[in-house]
Parts: sequence; structure tokens; C-alpha cells
Amino acid sequence: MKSGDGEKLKSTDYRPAPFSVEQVKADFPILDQKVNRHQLVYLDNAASTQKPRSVINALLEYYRHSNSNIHRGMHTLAERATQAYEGTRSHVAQFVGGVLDEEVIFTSGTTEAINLVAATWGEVNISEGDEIVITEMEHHANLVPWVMLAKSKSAVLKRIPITICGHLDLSNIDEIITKKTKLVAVSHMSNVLGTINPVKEIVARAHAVGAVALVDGAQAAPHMAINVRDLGADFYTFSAHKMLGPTGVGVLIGRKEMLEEMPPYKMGGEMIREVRFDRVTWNDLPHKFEAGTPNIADVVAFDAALTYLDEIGMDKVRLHEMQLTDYAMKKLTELPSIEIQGPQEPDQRGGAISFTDRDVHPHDIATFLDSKGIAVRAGHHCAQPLMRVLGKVATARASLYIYNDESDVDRLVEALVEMRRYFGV
Amino acid sequence: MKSGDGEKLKSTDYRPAPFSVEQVKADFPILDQKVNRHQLVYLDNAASTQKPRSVINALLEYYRHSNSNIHRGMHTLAERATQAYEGTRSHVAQFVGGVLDEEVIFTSGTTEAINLVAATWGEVNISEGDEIVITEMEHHANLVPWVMLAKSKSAVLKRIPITICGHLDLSNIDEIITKKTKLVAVSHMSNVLGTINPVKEIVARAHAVGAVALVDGAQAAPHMAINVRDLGADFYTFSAHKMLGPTGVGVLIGRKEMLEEMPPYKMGGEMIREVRFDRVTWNDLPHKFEAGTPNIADVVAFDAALTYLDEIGMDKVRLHEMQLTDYAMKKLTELPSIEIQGPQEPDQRGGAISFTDRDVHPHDIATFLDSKGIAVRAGHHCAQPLMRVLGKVATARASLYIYNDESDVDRLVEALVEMRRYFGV
Amino acid sequence: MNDQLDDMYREIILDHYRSPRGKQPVDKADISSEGMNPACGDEIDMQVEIDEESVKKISVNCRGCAISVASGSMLAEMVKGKSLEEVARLAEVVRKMLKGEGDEIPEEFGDLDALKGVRNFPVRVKCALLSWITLLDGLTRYKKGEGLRSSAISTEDK
Amino acid sequence: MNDQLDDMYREIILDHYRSPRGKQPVDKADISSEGMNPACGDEIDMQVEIDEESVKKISVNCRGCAISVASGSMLAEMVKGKSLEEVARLAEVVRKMLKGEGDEIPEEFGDLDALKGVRNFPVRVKCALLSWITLLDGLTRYKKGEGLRSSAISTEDK
Ligand SMILES: Cc1ncc(COP(=O)(O)O)c(C=O)c1O
Ligand SMILES: Cc1ncc(COP(=O)(O)O)c(C=O)c1O
Repeated sequence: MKSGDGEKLKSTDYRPAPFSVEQVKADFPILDQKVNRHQLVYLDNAASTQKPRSVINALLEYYRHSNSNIHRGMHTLAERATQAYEGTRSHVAQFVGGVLDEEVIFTSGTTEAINLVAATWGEVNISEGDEIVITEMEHHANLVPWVMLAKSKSAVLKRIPITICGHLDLSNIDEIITKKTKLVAVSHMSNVLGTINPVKEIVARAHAVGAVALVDGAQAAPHMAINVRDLGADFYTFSAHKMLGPTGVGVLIGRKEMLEEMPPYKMGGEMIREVRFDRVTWNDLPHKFEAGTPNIADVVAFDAALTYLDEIGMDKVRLHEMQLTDYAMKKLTELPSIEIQGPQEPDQRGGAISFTDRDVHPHDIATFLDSKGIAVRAGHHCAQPLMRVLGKVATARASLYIYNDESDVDRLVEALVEMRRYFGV
Repeated sequence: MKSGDGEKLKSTDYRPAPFSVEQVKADFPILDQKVNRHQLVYLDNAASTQKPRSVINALLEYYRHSNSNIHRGMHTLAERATQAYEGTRSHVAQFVGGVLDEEVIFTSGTTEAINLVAATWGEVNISEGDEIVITEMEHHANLVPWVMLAKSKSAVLKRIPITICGHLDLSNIDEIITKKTKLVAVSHMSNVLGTINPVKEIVARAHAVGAVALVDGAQAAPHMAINVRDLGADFYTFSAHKMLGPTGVGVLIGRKEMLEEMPPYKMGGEMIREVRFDRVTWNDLPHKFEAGTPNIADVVAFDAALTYLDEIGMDKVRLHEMQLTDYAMKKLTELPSIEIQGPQEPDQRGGAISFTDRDVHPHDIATFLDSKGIAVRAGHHCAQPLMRVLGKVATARASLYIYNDESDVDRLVEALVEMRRYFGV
Repeated sequence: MNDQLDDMYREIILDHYRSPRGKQPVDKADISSEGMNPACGDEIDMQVEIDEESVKKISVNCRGCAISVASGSMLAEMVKGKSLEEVARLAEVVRKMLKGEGDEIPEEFGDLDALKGVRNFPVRVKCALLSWITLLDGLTRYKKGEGLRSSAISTEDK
Repeated sequence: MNDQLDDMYREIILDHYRSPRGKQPVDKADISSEGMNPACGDEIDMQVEIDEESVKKISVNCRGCAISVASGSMLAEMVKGKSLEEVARLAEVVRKMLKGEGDEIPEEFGDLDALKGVRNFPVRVKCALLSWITLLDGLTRYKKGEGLRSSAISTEDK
């Protein structure tokens, strides 16, 4: 599972999936239902994925046998809960290509992970005139914290533009990331365009000018093998709920030296070493950043999600999605009224496919598809500035995952054809 | 379910529980297990409570039928998830005695709820020389944020002391809460002493000098009927996991006018109205304070926990715990080596009973009790300053809930007797 | 559900969507109001020319879905010539109807009845509401003597 | 589990707990070290008097549970008279043994063997470790010429 292996694979025709999608589908109880009298086709995976039976059962198991507060316990349940919770931490550390356990901080989601960095590292390290570099394709989670930090510190927010093909335009990168740059915050994969960004290159440029690099992996970690060390990212973030795990859990991976220097984020129990009324000393990593009772059950169950992905293999996940994306893009391109956003090359993009119809508004697309049991999302996908750059009010987005197959794509395409008949356009 | 009704009841003898504890016990699958070859007696409820089958099933149901990201969805699952999520919000609004739905903010826990207030309201409203008043019995969650805020703003942190009986000493309250006071932050019930504080009186005093009052209800909301409006609290906080709900969910109740004036806390999706690269406007309440994908599943399942408590009735919960606490305190007092902290009067305290043995260290107590299948906690209970006031390094703490009964208390007391034999003291 | 779908996208709605009324600019904007539906990105611009406390002309420009465009188009058609008082009452009735609070739409309201089907699609209610709350917001400001646009009103506002 | 319990609270541990050794103050503290176990609130104070690179006297004051007190008491008994090098090696062996990393405790270490049972109680391992890491911290600082207490070392430190 080396990082980026998937990227080297080229897929031109649809080939058999590298694993049995049928078997995978059978592991997700929610997919076995009818919505509006049609078998559910779930294509809203970039928003949140479904959970395999093993994850649901892990929750059950936890609440039936081990539930307890952690760390400070002196009894058997507390010990079980603590070991399970810390076990997930080690698993995450491996999953991202091998980091230290204490470099894995659990948060409530990607949004909190990025806010944590802005509120701690950012508060201390960004000053007047400093530059923060983002891209035009950022999700609000990796945008609004920096807009606000720049504002409060009188720092300058710069952005890497996108090309008309939906790639980052790195031609002027040396003028954008300069000696004044203190932070480069870039998404690994766009939730709107699907673009896989050359983050290794961008991180290298950031480091060359002495800047820190944060990579928002919310859309990448679920879909391809990740190696945070190899990417060089100082911070890497993602959300469990977008990768088969429960809602309410996110991860911040940080470099130990940096995490140690940063002030804490939330204050409370477990993150302190000693508290007096006038003086507080902080606990060690990772506890310093995990104040209060964490989301124990969901962190514990997240382990089962990682195991599920391990068992398929992230390179196979990537290969399957690349093939299926290719298939979907070809099929959609056959519909003349449909316009797809983002890169065309399946090896340069993931399976989040944003599209518009010349005549039907994205909301109407989504509502119509829902009436056929097909779940897609429509709107600005928490990327308003990108939508403005694209000149769109909204797009519809179908996003693929391991339990989707050709037949799901066929259902989507057929429904889009029917939709135009329905609206008489 | 009027607030404070429970407080008026006096309990001197153990009377039959106001509901069938046996039936309640049967609703909690985790209790039906042996720990170290003994039937589990779970007395660590102040740390986290167990979950009834209905809550576990709500999680199952959610992940099997409705799981989806919320708010922005245009499909059936998203609609189901949104309605369930917002349904819990309305339920919480009723549960706390009736507030507006948008006055209910979901957080990851009490700790985050208090940090939110410190980072937003506190940032804007506390300045040099202002005074923040807390008490000597605060949990770190309602202490460290204020210690740090006071430090960063050069404000003064003052504290209401406790009497030797474990009550707040309000004799000098007018000298402590003065015209300089901007905030009074006090726990409704102590997690160490069990003390139920006269928060209504304290809030009134705070308001009389123009200060804002935050009440940490983490230990009160699970155990007695709450009426936030009646208490007068401007902010009220609690955690789902301490009241039969899942881990990872907390609640901040705030006054609408104040929440509207406060800057947002975390930045990201859903909390914004419009984002440009240089300018952001915030969404309305409650979304302004709920950035990113929330802990949807656990919020949805929290509803089942509230329903469970509603069905018993919070006044009956309180009555049962008062009676059982009375019974436990009497039984423990019969052991000459045991010293109990906090008020003796069952109508002035909850069921968190901290105690020490003259000869056996709290850690050894907890470990020994665990060997008998009895789960209690030992340590400083995230209240180091209080422990210093009490002159204790640590205490053992047995804390009761709706599924505990006399037989659990008897098992505890017998084990403590055996413990002394074991350690030969 | 397709019945529900047909109930929302009635022929009349699709017609308003395809050729929205009220696109012509007004001569003099006494009310200028902007609205948005942050949940979906719908945006609307509205100008009202007032003569003797009645709507002389109205211009509605909506970038949005079939529902929001059709709703805005119907609004333009309905309110023209009506007194401000009547318009406010009408907008309030529609708002309540869409939110499922209030009475049904009276017969005389014609095309507007077609909006009823939207109630089966909670997430689309805001699309239908958008033009109406934008109008209400404009009217309210006009009464206070601040008829010209301040900031955009949002469907998320109460 | 009671077998496990007995394995942790061996007679010898209970004995050290009831009458801890090494309570007498040293004449001159060459090393002064403080340790804490934030998870439980155990606190330890340690002074070492050194003569010709050997422990001449050691004073250990531990406020904590049976395990931490007994462990500190055994430490005081074991290290007295040993060369600093031997002491460091011993402390390292104990640390590893408790963390389940390293070898067993060699025969000659006597009473210390009793600490093995603690490994079945992960949460108590820190109690047993406390005195040893406090000693190691003091030794490390002594070597660097900073033998006197700086800040307290914690069982949570790596
Ligand atoms: C009184 C009190 N306040 C705050 C907290 C913190 O709650 P949480 O850990 O759920 O954030 C607790 C729980 O330990 C508590 O007992
Ligand atoms: C690229 C990207 N970043 C960040 C986020 C925010 O993740 P969450 O809502 O789980 O905090 C998302 C998810 O919508 C995303 O797609």
C-alpha cells in the first residue's frame, strides 16, 4: 500500500472490479432498502458514506460490553474502553502510512481538526503581513478558518487558481508561495471537482520557503492509500464518517515537534497535568489536545472501518473507483446536455463527479433522481468561492464508493434521460 | 416535572423505589455480565452512564435506514437524517424546561460547550480587570477555560469557597460577586461532593450586578428535573453520555439574544451564509455554532435517551437516587474507617459519593472493588483544586443511577469490609 | 412518489419555470430587495415600483431551480396591481401554506395553488418560499421608509 | 482474578506499603527529583546523596497507593550503596519489565520480582513506575550537571 500507486494506473475501459462489489454491497445493510419504490442507489459518498455491518456491530459490542469513560478508570470496563480507544489510535497511525501514536489526535471531524490548527498553531505563528496560501477549490472547512485568521491577524490570504480543466494552476506557484508564506493549506482531493492535487510538490515548495503545510485529506483518505510522511505534510486531516466510520470522529495528524510546541485547543479534563486556581500545566501528547470525555464509542468503532478498508486494500479501492469513475464519465458524456466539472483523466481524479444539465437546475436533478431512488447531492457543496470561479450557482454531484458498481451508474444515466423527458426539455 | 420538586422531598428511610429498578436494569444489556467472575455492579455513573437497549437500537436503526449527511441533502435519506437530528434538538429544548429550538446548540460534550462560551462570549466580553467568579468545587471543564481566559485577558479569577460540610459558602457572596464581575460560572451539582448548589440564588446575584451566569449541568441534567429559564441561567451545559446517551454529544443552551451577538466558534461548512475569499457572513442560529458535519447518529440516538428518562420521569429519578443515596451513606457510615465527602443530607446532594478509607489508598480500593466486579472510580475526578481544598490526593467515588439498587450498595459495603481484611488493616 | 413528484412539478409550474413572468425592469424601484437560500444557492433580485400604495410594476430575477423560479414568476403575476396591504396578506398566506402552518390557499389565488405539492419535499419548501420572504422583507422595510436594499434576506431567517 | 489480585498485592508488597523504607532525609541532596502520576494523583519526592559515584543515601517520600509506595520503598532498599551505573541499569530493567518490553527481573533483584504481578493491571503500571522514572530523571539530570529538581517528571512522559 504505497502512497500514490493508484495514481500510476491508467484505466481506459471498464474492467472487472478488483474485488467483489456484490459482496461488499451485501455488507452494508442500509443499501438493502427501497426508496420511493426503487432499490436505493447511494451516490452521495463525498458527503458521508454508509457503514458496513462490522462497524455497526462494533458500536453494539462496545455499548453492550465495554462502555465506560476512559484513561482515569481503575476498573475492568474502563480498561477495556481505554485499550479499544487507544487501539484505534495505533490503527490510524498505521493507516496513514506510519506515524507515532501520539501524532494522532482525535477530533469531532475534519472541520474541528483544521480549526484546531488555526486556533493554536495559527494563533501563535501568524502575524501581520504574513501570507497564508490556499487554493480556489477549498471546502469551507479549509477556507473559512484561514479567511478569519488572516482577518484577525492582518495577514494576507493568497490562493492558487484552477485551470479550466479543474487542475490547480501551478505555473506561478513560486510567486504565490513566497518567503512571506507561513502556511499552505490545500486539499488532497477536491470534493467538487474530484481533482487529486499534487500535494507532495506543493508541500515541497512550502517547505522550501520555510512554510508549514496542512493537507485536508477529507476526500483522499477514504479513497486512496495515504502516506503522510511521504507527502511531507506537517498536518493532515480527515473525517471517519466519510470512510465507513461513525459520525462525530475526525483525525488530525501532526508532527510531534509541532504539536508539542502548540498551545492546547480546548481546556478541560484529561488535557491537563496539574491545575491550580492560578496556574495550569498541560498533559503530554496526544491528551493535551483531547480535552474532556472523547467520542469513545465512535472512535472504537472507527477501528472496524479501517479494518474493512485494510481488508479490501486501499490500492484496490482506488483502482475500483478509478475504473468506475471512468465508466461513469464516459456514460455521462454521452448525454449531450450534461456538463461535467473537473479533470477528465480518471488517474487524476477521484469519484466525486459534479455535473449540470443545460436545462434542468441541479436541485431539480437531485429531486428527480431521488424519486427514482438515487441519492445525489445538489448545491454549492460547501465550496461557494469555487462555484463562483466555475460560474455556477450549484451543481449536482454523484460520488462513488466501494459498494457502487456499473449498474448504479447505469441507473443514474437512465434516470437523467428520463428526467429530461419529464421536464419536457 | 417542575424544577426542584425533587429537592423538597426528604428521605430518611429507604423506601421502595418509585419505579421498578429491576425492569430498568433489564433494559441495560451491559449490566448482564460478569466481571472478574462476579456479576457487574456499575457505580461509575458520574463518569459515564450505561445505555439502554432503546438507545443502542436507535443507533442501529439510524445506520441501517437513515444514515446521511444532513441539511444540504436533496434526497430521502438526507431528509430523514435531518428530521431526526432536528427532532432531538426540539426534544432537548423541552427537556430543559422549554427553550427555543435554536437556543439548543449541539457540541461534542460539556467541555466543548464551556470552551465555546469562553472562546466566543468570553473573548468579546472579558477585559482587563474584569472578574470571573467560579467555585472551589468546579470540574476542570468549568475551571481551566476560565483560568486561561483570565490569564489572557488579565482578568481576575475569584472563587466561592466551600464549607467543611461541602456546601458553597455564600456568606460573603456579595463581596465575591461584585460590580466588577462579568461572569459567574458554577456547577449545578458537584461531581465529587454530590452537592446540589443553590444556582438560582447565585444566578440572581450575578444578574443583580449585571454579570452573566453559566451553569455547568453535567451532573445535574441526568439526575433531576431541570428548568433553565426558572434557574435564570444564561448558559447551561451538559453531556449526553452522562445521561444514557451516546458518547460524543454535548449541549449548550444559550439565550437567543446572546447567541446571536456572539461570534462563531468553529469555522467551516453549514455555519456560514455566504463565503468569499475576503468576506464571510454567518448562518442563523443554531447552525452558526455547528460547523461541519455534526455527530448526527449520536444526536439522533440521544433522543431515545431523553425519551427513556421522560418515561421514568425526572422527579422519580431524583427521588430514587435520593433514597438510594441516603441508604448508601448510612451503610457506609457504619464502616468506621470510611470517610465520606460532601453534604450528609440526601435532599441537598446527588448520588456521587466520594469516600476514603483511613488505611487503604483510593487506587487500591478501586482495584480491590474491581476484583469483586464493582466498578468505582478513584483519583482526583478532574477536580484537582477541590482535592487540594479537601486535603486529599485522591478519593474513591461510587456514583448511583437509575439501574442501581440496595443490593448494589450492599455489595459495595460488603466488599469494603472484605477489602480491609485483605489488606490486613 | 412519482405521484408526489408530479404533484410538485405540475404542468403549471413547469410552464412558469420555462417562461418566467416579470423579467422586465421597473422604471423606478421603490422597493429593492435581495434574497438567498443558502441551503441551495438560489438567489433572487426583486424591484417594486409603487404607485398610490399599490404595486405598479414588479421585476423578479431569480437564479434557481424550477420551484424557486416558478414561485417567483407566479408572484410577479399575482401581485401586480394589488394594494400593498393585499400583497402583504397574500405573501403571508403563501408563507404559512408552505410552512404547513396556515390555511389553504383561497380559490381566487389561481396558479399559486400549484405550489402546494412542494410541501411533500421539505427541503424544497425554501425554494418556493424564497421570492415571498424577499417580497415580505422589502415591504417591511418600505413601511419603515427603508425600501431600498440593505442586506439580502435568507430563507434561514425566521 | 483474585489470583491476579493476589499476584499484584503480594505479601511482600503489602509489607513495604505498611512500613516503607527510605523515609529518613539525606544529609546533602546531590539529586533532588520530583515525580507525579497525573492519572491517579500519586506524588513522589526523592533525594539522593552521592559519594564517589555511588548512592550513599536515598530518601523517598511517596504519597500514593500500595503499589507506588511499595515500589518506592523497594527502590530505596535496592539502590542504596550501588554505583550510579548499576542503579541506572537496574531502573531501566524495572521500567522495561513493567512496560512488558524487556527481560524478566534477574534473580538477584529479590523483592522487586514482586512487582511483576502489576502487569496484569495496566492502569496500575504507572503507579509502580513512578519512583523508577523519577529516579531515572534525576540521574539523567545529574549527569548533565543539573542534579537539583527542575520540574516534576510525569508517568505520562515517554
Ligand atoms: C461537573 C462536570 N462538569 C463537566 C464535565 C465534563 O464533561 P465531558 O467530559 O462530558 O465534557 C463533567 C464530567 O466529567 C462533570 O462532572
Ligand atoms: C474536502 C473536504 N474538506 C473538509 C470537509 C469537512 O468535513 P467534516 O464535515 O466531516 O468536518 C469535507 C466534507 O464535507 C470535505 O469534502
